This record gives sequence, structure tokens and C-alpha cells, in this order.
Amino acid sequence: MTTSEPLTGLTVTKLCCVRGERQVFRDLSFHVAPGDMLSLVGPNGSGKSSLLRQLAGLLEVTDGEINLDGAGEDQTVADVVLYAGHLDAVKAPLRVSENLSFWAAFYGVSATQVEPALEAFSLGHLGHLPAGVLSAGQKRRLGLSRLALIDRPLWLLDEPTVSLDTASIAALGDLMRSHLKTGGSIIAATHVDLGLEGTRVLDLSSNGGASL
Amino acid sequence: MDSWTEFFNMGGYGPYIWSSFLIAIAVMTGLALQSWMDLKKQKRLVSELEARAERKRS
Amino acid sequence: MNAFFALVQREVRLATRVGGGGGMAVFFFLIVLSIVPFGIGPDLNLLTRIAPGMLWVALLLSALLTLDRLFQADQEDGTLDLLVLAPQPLELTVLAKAVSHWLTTGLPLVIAAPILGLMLNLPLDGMLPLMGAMLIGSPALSLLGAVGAALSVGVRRGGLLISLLVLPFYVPVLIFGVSASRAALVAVPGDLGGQSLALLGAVSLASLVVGPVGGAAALRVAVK
Amino acid sequence: MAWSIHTYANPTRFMNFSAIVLPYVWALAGAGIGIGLYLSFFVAPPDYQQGDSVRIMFVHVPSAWLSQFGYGIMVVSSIVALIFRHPLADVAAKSAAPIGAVFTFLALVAGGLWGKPMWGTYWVWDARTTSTLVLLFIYLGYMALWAMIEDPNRAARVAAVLAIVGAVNLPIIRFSVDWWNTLHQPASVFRLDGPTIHSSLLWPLFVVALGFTFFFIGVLMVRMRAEILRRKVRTLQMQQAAA
Repeated sequence: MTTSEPLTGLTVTKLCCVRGERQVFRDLSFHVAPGDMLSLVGPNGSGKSSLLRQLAGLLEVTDGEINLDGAGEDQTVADVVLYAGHLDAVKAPLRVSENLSFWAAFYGVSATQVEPALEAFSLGHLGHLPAGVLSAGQKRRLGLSRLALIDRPLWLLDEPTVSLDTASIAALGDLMRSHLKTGGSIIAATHVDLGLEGTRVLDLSSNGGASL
Repeated sequence: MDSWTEFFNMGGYGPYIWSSFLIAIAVMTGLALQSWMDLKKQKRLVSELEARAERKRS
Repeated sequence: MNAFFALVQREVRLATRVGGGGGMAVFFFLIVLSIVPFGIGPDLNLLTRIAPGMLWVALLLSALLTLDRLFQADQEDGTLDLLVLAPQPLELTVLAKAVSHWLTTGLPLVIAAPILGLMLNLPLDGMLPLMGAMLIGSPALSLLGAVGAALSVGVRRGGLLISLLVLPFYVPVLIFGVSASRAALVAVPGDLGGQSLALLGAVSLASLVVGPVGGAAALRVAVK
Repeated sequence: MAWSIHTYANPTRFMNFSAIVLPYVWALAGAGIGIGLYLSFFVAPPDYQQGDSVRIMFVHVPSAWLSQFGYGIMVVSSIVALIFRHPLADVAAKSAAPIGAVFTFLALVAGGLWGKPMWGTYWVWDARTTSTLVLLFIYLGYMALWAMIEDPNRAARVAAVLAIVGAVNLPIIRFSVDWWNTLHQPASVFRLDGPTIHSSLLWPLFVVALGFTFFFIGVLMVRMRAEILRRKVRTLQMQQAAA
């Protein structure tokens, strides 16, 4: 996975998050450089999902700053970020291959990339089936295959390993490793050790909302 | 006395005029009262919650 | 533009695979219209007089029926996040959604309208003006409806809310649409048909701006 | 603190300010309505055409004015809320809606009570009545949207979008209803241009309208105070749940 745009990193300064008037975390500062993997840990409600959504621009930033270093003037978060939340965004009535070809077309990726992306999670032989018949783990893999399809330097993953078996976790680990090797960055909320070298850990429980 | 009856009769339009005024008064009073009572209720809730927080702190 | 057509294609495909897409709306249209004579009696002259109005009212209701899934379904399975994050402007995404809603609801109803017109004793020479007016006016229903659908994303019982929000905004479409449809039936002085058709077109064009802009603004808020 | 300076300072200032101002607003409202009604009942003569029925205008016209005024406040507040994120703006927009809706309702009721002796029917589908009815529906839809979204911050922004879309569409709706009305107006019924009011009634009417407007502002302030406190209650409850 090559990064299309040179991005020297992501800098977060004194970020705060308020959800429905409740303070989730505050004064969060960190930096992610190309090739970095940042693992978010913390108990439920400590704001792992909220932080990822803020970074993706899907949640309001109450206070603080998120800076994309080295991004051009006309580059927005959408050009840099690939977000995989805990919902798979899979449409049951569509075929497996149709599901992915839609995202290819919508994100401006050539249709020839669809087959290899499915193969990354060994879904190639299921392409003709309606996605509705897939198991939870297979749906998850279909959702994650967008990572292999769409080329963005910064991945934001929210519990990507949920309902995956060991083989698929290994496949995800391989994909993430090659993304990091080519200068990409990953921020992921996950409890599973993916065996990635040089993973840094950000513990959100110390910034908790309990200190309101 | 006669002039008062005449006044209330309003040239035969009395029922319409007085009911329109009465409805307006009733509705406007009701609105003001409802708003005021809501304000009272919120004030009470705030002081209750603050008192509880105070008790916990001490 | 590729992204736009990809979304339209996907939406139409989804609509045809789940519950026959336009089929449900046409069925609803049919059933509402066949209830009317039970309410007002089988007097054919009376039915002729109210046919254009009834057809338009039924069109509004059928269009409303399918609006609540427009963004709600995508919000529930996480698709909406990815649509918002995509490089395509959100306004175009809303427009694509409205276009697909029209293709799967508005267009089938316009095609079915003459058949249902016959049931209400609408004379044959009134069919063409009716279809023309519906063809011009129905896109406005989908475009304005998209704003209502976007506003009620994530709201429980959102379908009911959409109707409350959107129906007042349908008033101009109904007025100009019915007027353009009945011009051929009732002799009116002046070229009223053409005038109301032009006004109907103007409303549709205005909705072409209001729909995507308002819908995108509402979606940005709804996702956050 | 979750509220901190960003959300709290202005509401606090408003609470202090409104507490001082409110008595004067109520006094002005009472004086305007009282004096205006005295003038209109005991000083002004009955209209030479409509007789005493014209006095219903003292309810109808101010209500109709406030139905527009209320929507105006809603739209301006919504724009301020969306662009500047001023924490008081969405409180004002939310609080104005029910008051505007109530006066829209009153305008319709008073119009009907005037119409019965004048036109022989309580309800006519004339242009003004009809577009006022549509306005009432838009008010109710706006209130329903607020009621159905739990998080006030989210509701505020969604409702602001609706208010602005409504403001763009209202002229179109007005025009279409006007056009529809001239189209269907049977020639035998006299023009429903609304009553023309004799100048001797105009001054009292103006004074009553002023009093009504102050009443509107008074209720608006009370409702805004209640709304600010309601949000404070929510915050306190959430804090206690988290503690």
C-alpha cells in the first residue's frame, strides 16, 4: 500500500472531546509520523471511538487542534484518512464483489483493484454470493478489504479484529505491516496484539471523564 | 344600564368579539403561566441537584 | 461524476432487490386511489373533477412512504460515515440519493398514473398533461424529501417526523402540479396550463438547489 | 468543566440581565395592551362598514404580526447559531417557536371569528388564511424536530437547518397559495383583501400591537431562562451519573 500523498505526520494538540455535555477526554496531545502505529487502549467510554471519529472529521472538535503535517492547502481530511468503524457498511442484498466495486467507484479506484483487495482477506471465491449470507467474521473481512482497496496514508481502525478468526487476524496484521512499511500510519483501538513492531500505546484512561 | 347592554352587544357582533378576546386572553395567560411554571420547575431541579452535590462534597 | 453514477446505480440496485423497489410505492399509490371512491361514492362526474387532485395527493403520500429509509438505512450499517468521508462533495451525494429515490418512486408512479387515472374516470386527453406535470414536478418531491430525510437521520420514529417536516414544503408542488394537470380538463381562460407548468418547473429547479445544499448541511450535523 | 467559559459565560450574563429587565417588559406589555384596548373600545368609533366587528382586529392583527415576528426571530437565531455557535442563539430559536405557534393559532382563531359574521363562515381557504395555516404546520414540525432529538446540541443544529430551509421556502409557498387562491376564487364572492381599517382605529391598534410584542419578548425571556436551566439540570445530572 503506497501512500499517494507525502504526509509527514499527524499532530494532535490539547484535543478535547465532549459528548452530549459529558467530557470524554481533554488535553490530549500526540504525534504520529509516517510508519507509526499508535494503539489506543482504555476502558469502555474512555473515548477511543470518539477520538477516532474526531480524527476522521466525523465528530466535532470541542477544543484543541488536529493538524495534518505536510498536507497541501486543498487537501482535506477526506483525502488523507481511511476510517473503518465498528460497523461494516456492508449491504446484504448486494453481492460481495458489488459491495466492494461500489466503494472502488465511489472513492475513484480502478475496478481492477477489487479482485486483489478481496483476495487480501481470502474472499475471492465468495465474490458472486450476496453479502447477506456471509458470517459475521466474513462481513468484517469484506468491510476491512476496503483498506486494501483504497489508498490513503492514515488508517483509523476501531476494533478491527472483532469477530475475526486467527487466520484473518494474521492477514490483517500483514496488511497493516505492509502499510506501515510504505510510510503509512495507523491509529487503531484494539485489545489484540497484532505483532507489529514498534507499536506505541496511548492510554486514554488517564485522561478520563471521571475527573469532571 | 342600557348603554352597558349596548356595549356588550357590540351592534350584534358581541358573541364573536367577546369570544375572540376571551380566547386570546385565555391562550396568552396559559402560555405565560406554562412558561413561568416550567421556569419554576427547572429552578427547583437545579437547586435540588446542587444541594445533593454539596452534601456529597462535605 | 463516476462516484455519482456509482451511487445511483447502487441505490437503484438495492431498491429493486429489496421489496421490489418501485413496486411497493406503486402498490401503495393504487390502494390509496381505490379507497377514494369508497369515501366519496362512485359518481363518475365527481371522480373526474377530483381525479387530478387525488392523483397528486396520492403521489405525495407514496413519495413520503419511501423517504425514511433514504439515509436511515445507511446510518444504521455505517455506510453513511463512509459516504460523508468520501472525496465526492456531500451535496452531490445527496443529489445522487434524491435521483435514485426519484428513479425508484417518482418515475414508476408517473408511468402508473394513467392507468390509475382511468379508474377515476380521467378522460384520455387529460392523461398527457397529467403525466407531463408529474414528470416535471415529482423530482421536487424527492429533492425536498431528501432534506427531511437527512434532518431525521438517527431519530426514532423518523418516518413520522419526515411527513410532518416535509408536507408543508410540498404545497407549491401540489398547487402548480394539479393546476397544470387539470388545464386540459376544465376550460380555463388563458393559457393557464403552460403557466402552471412553467411555475412547476421553477419550483423543481429551486428544489434542485435547496435539496442538495440543505440535505448536505443536515447530514453533516446528523453524523456528528 | 464541561460547560466552562465557552458555554457558560453568556448564559449567566443573560440570566442576570433578563432578571433585571423582565419586570419592565411585563409592565410595558400590560400598559400597551391595557391602554390600547381602552382606546379601541371607548374612544375609537365603530367602523362605518364593518361596524363593531372590526374590533376583532385588535386580537387578529397583532397575532398575525407576531406569527411573522416569531419566525423571524427563529431564522435570525438559527443563522447565528449555525455560523457563530453562539450558545444563546439556539436557546432563543427553540424558545421562540412555541410562542410563534401560539400567536399563529390565535391569528387563525380571531380571523375565523371575524369571518363568521362578515363572510358567513368560520373558515375560508383564502390566500392569507391558508398560508398562515401552512406557517403553523412549519412551526409544529420545527417543534417536533426539537422534541424528538435528545441531545440538545445536535437538535439545535438540525433544527437550525430546518428553520433556514423553511425561510427559503416560505416565500415560494406564499406565492403558490396566492396564485392558487386567485385561480379558484369564484367571481361572486367579494374580494377578501382583508379589512381596511379606518385611521381612527390605527393608533389604538398600533399601541395594542406594541403591547403584544412586549408580551412576546417577556414570554420569550422566561422560556429562555427555563431552557438554560433545563440544560444546566441535564449537565448536573450527567455529572452525578458519572461521579
